[in-house]
Amino acid sequence: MGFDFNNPFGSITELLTSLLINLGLPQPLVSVILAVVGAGILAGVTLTTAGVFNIWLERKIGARFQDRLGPNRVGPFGLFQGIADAIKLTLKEDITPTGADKVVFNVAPLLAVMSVVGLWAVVPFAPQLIGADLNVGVLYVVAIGGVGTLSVIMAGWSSNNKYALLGALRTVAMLISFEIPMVLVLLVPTMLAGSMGMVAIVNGQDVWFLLLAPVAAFVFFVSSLAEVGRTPFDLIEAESEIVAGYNIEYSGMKFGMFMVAEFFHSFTIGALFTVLFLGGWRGPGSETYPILGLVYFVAKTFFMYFIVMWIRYTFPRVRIDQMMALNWKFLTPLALVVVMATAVVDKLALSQGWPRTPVHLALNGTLVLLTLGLMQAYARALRRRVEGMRQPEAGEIAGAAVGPGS
Amino acid sequence: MIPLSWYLILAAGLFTIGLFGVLARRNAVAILMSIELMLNAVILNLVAFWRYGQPVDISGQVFAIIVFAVAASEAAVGLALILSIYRRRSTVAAEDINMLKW
Amino acid sequence: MTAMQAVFLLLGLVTFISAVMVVVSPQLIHAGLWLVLTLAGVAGLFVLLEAPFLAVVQVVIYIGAIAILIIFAIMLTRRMLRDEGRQLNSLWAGALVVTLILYAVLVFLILQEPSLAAASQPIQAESSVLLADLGRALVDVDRFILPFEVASVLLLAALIGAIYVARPMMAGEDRERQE
Amino acid sequence: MLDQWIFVAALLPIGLVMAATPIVAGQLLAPRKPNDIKLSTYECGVETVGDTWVQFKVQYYIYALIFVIFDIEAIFLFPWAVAYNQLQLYMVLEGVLFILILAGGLLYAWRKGALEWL
Repeated sequence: MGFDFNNPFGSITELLTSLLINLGLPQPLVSVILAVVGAGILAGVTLTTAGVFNIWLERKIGARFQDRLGPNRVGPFGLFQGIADAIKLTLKEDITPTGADKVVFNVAPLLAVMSVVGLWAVVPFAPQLIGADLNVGVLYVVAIGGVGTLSVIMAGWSSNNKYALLGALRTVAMLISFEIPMVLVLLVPTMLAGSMGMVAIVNGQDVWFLLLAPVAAFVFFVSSLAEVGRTPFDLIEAESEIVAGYNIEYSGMKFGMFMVAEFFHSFTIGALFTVLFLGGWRGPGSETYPILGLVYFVAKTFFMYFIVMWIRYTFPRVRIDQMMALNWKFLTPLALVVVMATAVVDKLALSQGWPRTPVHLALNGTLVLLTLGLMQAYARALRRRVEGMRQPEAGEIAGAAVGPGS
Repeated sequence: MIPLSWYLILAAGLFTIGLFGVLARRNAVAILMSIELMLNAVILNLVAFWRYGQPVDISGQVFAIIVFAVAASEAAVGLALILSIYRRRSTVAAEDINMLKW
Repeated sequence: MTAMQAVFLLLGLVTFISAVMVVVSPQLIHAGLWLVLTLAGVAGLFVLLEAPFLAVVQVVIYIGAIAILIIFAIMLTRRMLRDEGRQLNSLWAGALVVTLILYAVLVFLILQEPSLAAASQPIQAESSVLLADLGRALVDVDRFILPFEVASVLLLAALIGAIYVARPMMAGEDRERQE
Repeated sequence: MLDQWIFVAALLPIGLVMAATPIVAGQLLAPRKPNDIKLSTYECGVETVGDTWVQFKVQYYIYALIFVIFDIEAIFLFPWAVAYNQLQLYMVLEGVLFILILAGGLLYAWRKGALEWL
């Protein structure tokens, strides 16, 4: 069995499998060992990237957005800043506050990291290079995200602190609210690809789903930004309102784990967006040279990550009532309409033999125009109401001003 | 291979634990949690019978999903009722909730 | 004992013990977290039963939604986060006896039926095919279209009912605040 | 199918261990000099007043409630979406009807003001 350069990842797996079987191990045990090794490599590489490289990248790019230099002391370009941070956090005293529920308090940060690492099991990096090609991949992502919600509520409750609990409740209310448009909009790629498996979704994207369903992509992106708790939705840690949110009592490496989970998560949504809407590893030449597919995937993911950072350093934080209104009165109805319209129009287009891409583009354009029109009408009505309320007020003030003078 | 009876014994265990919770817990929310346990035992039974019966016939899974929907509705309405009673009577102990009894 | 059986026993043990903890743990929040572990164990069993869709649904619905709802309700219905007083009512001993007898009878009946112990898993169709079949079955006029649409009506009724029950409390809250 | 899940079963514990390792390292390396003030609840330098319990708004529960219902709705629709390519138009319309019925619920919640953050 030679090494097939057109299928390097499959070949490596085969080589390892045959090697272990030749050592006299039974087949099931070999697949378990391979899974453990693969999972270890995956978790190690991604967590190190997130913990060391992404934090450096984010600080550096953030600094450039704000016309600063950013970290530049430790190593070339400050590249080892993340390692220095990690060492610092490790050496900090780890305080468990009095009255805390010790077990729950300690398990919460572990669950937070696990929920993000678990997401990578279904991300296809390149042809043949995927942890687990589950045929329920899309829902698996949602399910593992739910574990993250649980870790927030555990952290907030076990800290025995008003602000932590209040912060946790707000965070959970926000996370679950934004899960609705996200889940609904995930129906669109599922429908277009006819499968929930991530590999099938990538294979189905002869035309990127971003072009077929731009509105769905927009809703998914906004709601996953909120899921991560990134600006403009970082109410999770609104210092001015709830001190520091659910992880206020955490210190040392336990806090570090929450931080790593957050950074890692925003990188992960870049990867998920890439897989679901940007064609994953697909690109010119990636079919013949899978290595190229990996390059495409990483490039697209970092591009999306850059956009997340761009948004973070550009927009101010929204208020929680605005945020809930955005979710329940804008994103959720929009997601419902997108799902229904896509389902009906795609079926009609197929039965009438219309070309798929233009039809979907036209549909999405119409949806955008309709939404904008509705919003404009609503804003007009609101303005009229505000003016109507102001009119008598202005008269009173004028009358009052005239009164004493006359 | 795992015999079907193992699943059934486990599901029966979950069901009876839930039943004990319903009969013995004082807190209404705890009773609701026990009911969720019992419903889960039912779902486990349905799925096990589906798998060992005729997996090509999908009806077992359909039943299970419908039970999920029922469980969610039941939890939502039940907890809303408990919250409402708590507001009026400041109690969540099931034996104190006796407005309909006289 | 095969590897599958070992995995089953492990999952079953976790599920069983955490289920017991749900009903005996004195702190309600702990009971809620034990419930989450029980539900996760059952999700693992669904994976073993080769029903991956139901396994993820179990996690999404039960752990991601119902457990959160229950934990919210626990937090809303307590003056303090620490419990005090008895958690079990006066009938608990009788309840224990009844349920133990019931369990013994159930296990006895299951073990009596030899076909249950002998039943083995038939070869299953490709799981993605099953999933598409499930989707088709739900909207097929000859199969489950009625339960499907009735489920949506049930959910609508639950939504309206629960909001209706919970809303007056919000109004009351406002009044309290104004006073 | 099950062999795919082995990877998930391996990855999740590995994720836990990877998170636990630095924490344990911190426990071993970090200084440990607890005192009452350090361990007290963090609250802007003021002594903690009362219990951790605060009167939470029922609104939190209402959001969770609407979330549960719509989560179930999405779950029902996923098999429908997977089978989408094999469905006829009327079957797709049945799914749309399902969504519309629940959209009525959203409308009700909206009209009742259950979506407002008070």
